[in-house]
Amino acid sequence: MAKLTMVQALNLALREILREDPDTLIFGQDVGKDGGVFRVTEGLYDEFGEDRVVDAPVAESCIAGVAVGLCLRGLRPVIEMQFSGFGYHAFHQIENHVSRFRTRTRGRYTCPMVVRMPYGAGIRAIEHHSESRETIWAHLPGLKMVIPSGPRNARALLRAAVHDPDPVVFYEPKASYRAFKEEVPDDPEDFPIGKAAVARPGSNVTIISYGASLRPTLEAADELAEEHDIDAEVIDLQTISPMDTETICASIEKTGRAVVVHEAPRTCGPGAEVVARICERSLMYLEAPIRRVTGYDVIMPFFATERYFIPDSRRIVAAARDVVTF
Amino acid sequence: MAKLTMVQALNLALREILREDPDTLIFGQDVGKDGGVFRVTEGLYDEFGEDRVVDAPVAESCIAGVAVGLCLRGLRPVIEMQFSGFGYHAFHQIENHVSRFRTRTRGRYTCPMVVRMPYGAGIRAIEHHSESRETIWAHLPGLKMVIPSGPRNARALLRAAVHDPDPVVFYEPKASYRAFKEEVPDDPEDFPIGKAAVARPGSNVTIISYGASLRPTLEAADELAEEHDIDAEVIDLQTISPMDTETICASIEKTGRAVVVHEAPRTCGPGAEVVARICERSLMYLEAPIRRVTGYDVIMPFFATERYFIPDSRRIVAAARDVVTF
Amino acid sequence: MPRRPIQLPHRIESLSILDSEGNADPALDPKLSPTELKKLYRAMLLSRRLDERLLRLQRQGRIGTFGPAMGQEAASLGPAFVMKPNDWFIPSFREPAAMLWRGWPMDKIILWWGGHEYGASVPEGVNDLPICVPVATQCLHAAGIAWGCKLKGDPSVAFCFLGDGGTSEGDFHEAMNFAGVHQLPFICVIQNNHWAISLPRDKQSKAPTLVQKCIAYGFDGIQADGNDIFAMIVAAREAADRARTGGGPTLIEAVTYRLGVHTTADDPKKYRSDEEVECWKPKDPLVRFHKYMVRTGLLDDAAVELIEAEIAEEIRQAVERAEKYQPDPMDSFRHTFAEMPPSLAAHAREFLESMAALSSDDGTEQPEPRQLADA
Amino acid sequence: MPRRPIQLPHRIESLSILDSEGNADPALDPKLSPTELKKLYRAMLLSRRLDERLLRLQRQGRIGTFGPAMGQEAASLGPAFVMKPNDWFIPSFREPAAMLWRGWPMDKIILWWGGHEYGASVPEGVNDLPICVPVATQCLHAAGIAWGCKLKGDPSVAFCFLGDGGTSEGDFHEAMNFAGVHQLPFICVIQNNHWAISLPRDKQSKAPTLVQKCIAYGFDGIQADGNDIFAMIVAAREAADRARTGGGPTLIEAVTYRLGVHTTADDPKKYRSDEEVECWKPKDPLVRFHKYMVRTGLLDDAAVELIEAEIAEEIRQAVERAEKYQPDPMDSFRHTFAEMPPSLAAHAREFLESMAALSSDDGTEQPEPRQLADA
Ligand SMILES: Cc1ncc(C[n+]2csc(CCOP(=O)(O)OP(=O)(O)O)c2C)c(N)n1
Ligand SMILES: Cc1ncc(C[n+]2csc(CCOP(=O)(O)OP(=O)(O)O)c2C)c(N)n1
Ligand SMILES: [Mg+2]
Ligand SMILES: [Mg+2]
Repeated sequence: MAKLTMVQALNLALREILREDPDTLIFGQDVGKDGGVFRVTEGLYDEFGEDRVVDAPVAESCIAGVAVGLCLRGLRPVIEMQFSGFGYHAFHQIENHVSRFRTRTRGRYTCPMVVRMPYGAGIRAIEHHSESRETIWAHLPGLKMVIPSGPRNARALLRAAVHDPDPVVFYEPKASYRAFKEEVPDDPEDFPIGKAAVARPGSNVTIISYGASLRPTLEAADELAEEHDIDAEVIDLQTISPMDTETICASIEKTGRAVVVHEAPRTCGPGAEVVARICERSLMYLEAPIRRVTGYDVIMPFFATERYFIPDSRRIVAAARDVVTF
Repeated sequence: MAKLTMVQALNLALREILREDPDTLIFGQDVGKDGGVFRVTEGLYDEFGEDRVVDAPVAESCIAGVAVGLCLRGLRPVIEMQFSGFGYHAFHQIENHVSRFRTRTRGRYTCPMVVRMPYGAGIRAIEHHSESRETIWAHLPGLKMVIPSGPRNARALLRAAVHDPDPVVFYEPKASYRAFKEEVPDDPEDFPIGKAAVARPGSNVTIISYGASLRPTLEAADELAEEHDIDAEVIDLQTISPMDTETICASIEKTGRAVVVHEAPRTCGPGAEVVARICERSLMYLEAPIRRVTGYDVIMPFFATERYFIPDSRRIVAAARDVVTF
Repeated sequence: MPRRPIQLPHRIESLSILDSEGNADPALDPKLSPTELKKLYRAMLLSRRLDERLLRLQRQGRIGTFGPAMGQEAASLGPAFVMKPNDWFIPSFREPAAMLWRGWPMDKIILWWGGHEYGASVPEGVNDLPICVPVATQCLHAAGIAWGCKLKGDPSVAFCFLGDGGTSEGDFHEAMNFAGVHQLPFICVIQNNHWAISLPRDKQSKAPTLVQKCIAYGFDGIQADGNDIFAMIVAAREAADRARTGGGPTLIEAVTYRLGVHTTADDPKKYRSDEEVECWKPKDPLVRFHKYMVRTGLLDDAAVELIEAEIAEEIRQAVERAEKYQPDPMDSFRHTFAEMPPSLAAHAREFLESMAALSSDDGTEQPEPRQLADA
Repeated sequence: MPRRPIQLPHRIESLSILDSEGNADPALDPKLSPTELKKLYRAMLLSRRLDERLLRLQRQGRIGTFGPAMGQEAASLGPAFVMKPNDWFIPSFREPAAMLWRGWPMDKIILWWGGHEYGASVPEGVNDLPICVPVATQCLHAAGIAWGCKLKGDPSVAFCFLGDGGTSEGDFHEAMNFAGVHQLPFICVIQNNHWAISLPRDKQSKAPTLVQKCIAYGFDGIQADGNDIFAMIVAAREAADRARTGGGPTLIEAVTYRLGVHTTADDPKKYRSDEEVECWKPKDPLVRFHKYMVRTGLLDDAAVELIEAEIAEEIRQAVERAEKYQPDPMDSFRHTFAEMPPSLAAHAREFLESMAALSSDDGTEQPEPRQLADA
């Protein structure tokens, strides 16, 4: 057991999968000698060489489209979009092809690739480097959309994503890259894709979150317990799509109250889907309206004011208290 | 008053705006001599000439990115993506720039453009020509997302979109292009963007829909009235974003029951947002879980089987009956 | 020197072998065997007759919108002739001649246009991609496949096809550039048929030739008469030899012409003149090849009649097989992921109920969705 | 002829005027007036000193990640010198020299890197675009602006900048092709600084020069020494003359070098050798221009000292102004749309409450969001 940051945990996962399977390779801008702009691929070029850890030209559609070709030829690329804000350049390749090859060819060809993208605000980055747009991927049939919240599940989910026979968009919360360390087991572990985790059991209200928002959510849960005598259950979605309705609804049926937290804009955000599923399956258990503590429907501002736009524990506490005292 | 198809009504609107404002122009693939693959721009090249109705090369990012430049230079382009399935090629230009120029320059530059795209299934078109992905646009702050349901509102909303000082993504339900005619007033009219319409008043259940799904929804409402003694109120969203919470919730607070209908896949679809808003504001009025009658979370199949995947009045009737008899 | 012209190391040439009268330039003639020539002729005719049949099927409402390849058969058949079985063929949508040559069952092609995924489910053992609709996106797949082959030490070559319109897309550029950087066994064939729906070639790009675009990527290219089966074979063979010997990519511009409609949804009278079409008719690759075959004594009327009859029967049988095909709409759920996640299984159950209700409701016959073990 | 080389009508040349010792080729010297030369020298120095100051501010945590342009000043300043006020300047992110020349208030530049939209709110009356982060996307905006000018009968020219890495993006290709088709008054300057973060120029494209990419689009190009202010002026002037007289677009490759880090988040030691950097130091555009100015007697040590002092003061004042700037976070709501729709107004109210709670909660000073009339 070592205490690792998320960057180190992701690096470990990539090293493991490159060792495990000679058909895997890493392809993205500056992933080679440079080790990635966030150092997630540090040292991999030295260990695995220029044919397995490959620098891409400044062309994101190229990265995704070439990865499709690699998959068809039997390889398993793990590609990186340097920032999720430039992943849009590859949206057409991912919608038109990555998500469809299995269904259109009835399984004859598949795209078992992982598309890694650092996302989200909170590190004082320049324009276009701070958005959360998981919805646009989660909405696409044929794709899985995974977001880890800490070092341990980052490693275990990235491994699982690589092992998954289908394409996975893997958003990495860059605000959590180095924010804290966590014990990561020495032995490799895969966490199932499509399963949410109960990050903190509780009985009065369910707070559903994921990614970078999980930390303020857990802080909020502590504060709710210590200062307001509210016992919050926290669910870490881990997979945005396909979403784990079962775990969410089981919790709601216990607590009767819910808050959803994410950094993405509210309209059509993953929180809307969480609410809709609760309303379809567990409406009659609800004792209060569900609150969404999310990004506002504005462009994430330049970094000088961005922190006011990221859900923090204060807003989560306030919403949970409202919901509980409704 | 003339009875027009939606194609004719859109053509009328374009002709009107080209006559009205010399700074408007139309730019897209085959919009010129050919009159557009659906004939929406028919005759406009002859009337307005090659500088105002301009054929684009086969390059969608070019269409959107060049339109940004035209806006900055003071023009008002109405651009066309030949099919929404190729609009993804322009997603990065629209996310990175079209939606942001106003906010990032604090109003110094704006992008008052309209991005027209035929969308949806039901016309036996080939692969990639039948998707409904309004969510990906509705989720982007700084963009408006409009979908007409019939000839009259198509004309009035397209005019309003062109007059709007902000960028509007305008999805055209191609299944409704020629499916029926409607009276369209001789005098120009603009319908407000951001307002839903009550397409049919009712008292027992609210059915919220838009675009191509509105017709089967209205059929369902008739059947519900005639055969099941259920008086359904039908809301035509018209604007997906910014969404008109007011009209939706006012209806729910009257009927206490809701069904949402769209062709797009369910997960993170606009229906999720409708449900979430109802749950935030009007939960305590709800007497039954809300049902979503939508596309399934699969890729729209090739056309031989597509009709089974499009919400039809049968599914809507069944859902509404379930909700009312809950 | 402070001001000087830049010399370009790369070469671009133009090539034509067979003239309009069916005479082959003896110095350039690829000298195929009579068997090969007859096979090629039959293949070209087969593609033409299938196109004609599909146009009729479309008019009868038995398939959907259809895009014929009439006049462009040589442009894909020549390269297909050069491909080895293990080479990869990455088509656009005007390469039925090559698809048939590569061994695609004809009913799959018919069913693709008939709206069935079955038509995109590439036959096992064939290294081909299905028809690609989003223009030029396939170029990147081809580059990825070529790179995968190179990484695996597999000597296969990736043959990619697109249209003149496709060269305007960013994906064409990104693929060409990547293929150049990694010196991939990648051959890109532009079928310059002079139109992209209604946009003429000279409005698509100001470059006087499309082949010169290879200069932007640092490799060689050749502009071949795309209606000349021999020129296409020679150009493709040189490119393939280069690719197989580590010499990197080649761009081939096949200069051809779309004799028919863009698709059956299109009316070319709106934007192009009949005279232009008439001008190109004598250059029809089938007409020229036919003249050559007759002139060289390899075919006579009787032989052609026999081939026509065989082809007619082959097409008839394929249409029959195609029209017997019964899709299972559940396949959409079955093939979304390797395993069906619970929330999708719930959709599948909903779908099954809806299908059941539909059949009982309107009494019409519906495809019988097979139950899913996991739904 | 059945097989022949294709002749290309378009011309590409290379150009350099000022050598490393500060000697200008008399035949090519653009012969600027002493006043012009002094203004240019001061502008180049100003950009260099501002870069140095921003690097220090970044280390002190007073701005965010910063990307300096050191060594590349001439490449943007030369074209800026040629631009008329009504021309459009469409930068990437390594053109502070040109921005300053164009009259951008220095505090806006500082505030852009300080994380404020104020730095992207282009001064009224200046036809410039703000810094563009998504690589090469701005090329299409430039093409659109150029087209808009042409359509409006406005003789302005669009000057667009991007890096060597940017040439790999599809948007570069689509913009160049469009500019060619419509023969737009569009000048595209590639600042080839030999690196795209850690990717060296020769891994970016196999083309031996980047300027030759213009051939793909059917127009002319010139490869200029980008560290040579005279070569950049001459190349840009010729291109501008062509554009103004309806001659269409030009591609300029400015051969330069990124002397510093990609950004302050970057450590170039990981991927490039010190020797390479040393090699380029004597070619530093400022060093060369300085030598020229001294050699021609236009400047001496005392004059330079005076300019340095002036510049230091100018920068000091700009930093001071910048650091006084108080953003209003409500601006994000205010400027999402021309009018705030009801659902966004609800978000704005939620935001205001959250800001109020934040201030009362932790007692820290928060920016005071101004109330909105419509929220
Ligand atoms: C990305 C994309 N944009 C638009 C279309 C619609 N479309 C289909 S074919 C075509 C023209 C293609 O022209 P070209 O590449 O010359 O091929 P051709 O049809 O002439 O064979 C267009 C615009 C598409 N299929 N894909
Ligand atoms: C579309 C896009 N992809 C990736 C990035 C991240 N990124 C920023 S600068 C850069 C390298 C650009 O290289 P080049 O065009 O040569 O410009 P230079 O930095 O050398 O001036 C990259 C990959 C980006 N900003 N935009
Ligand atoms: Mg064509
Ligand atoms: Mg560079």
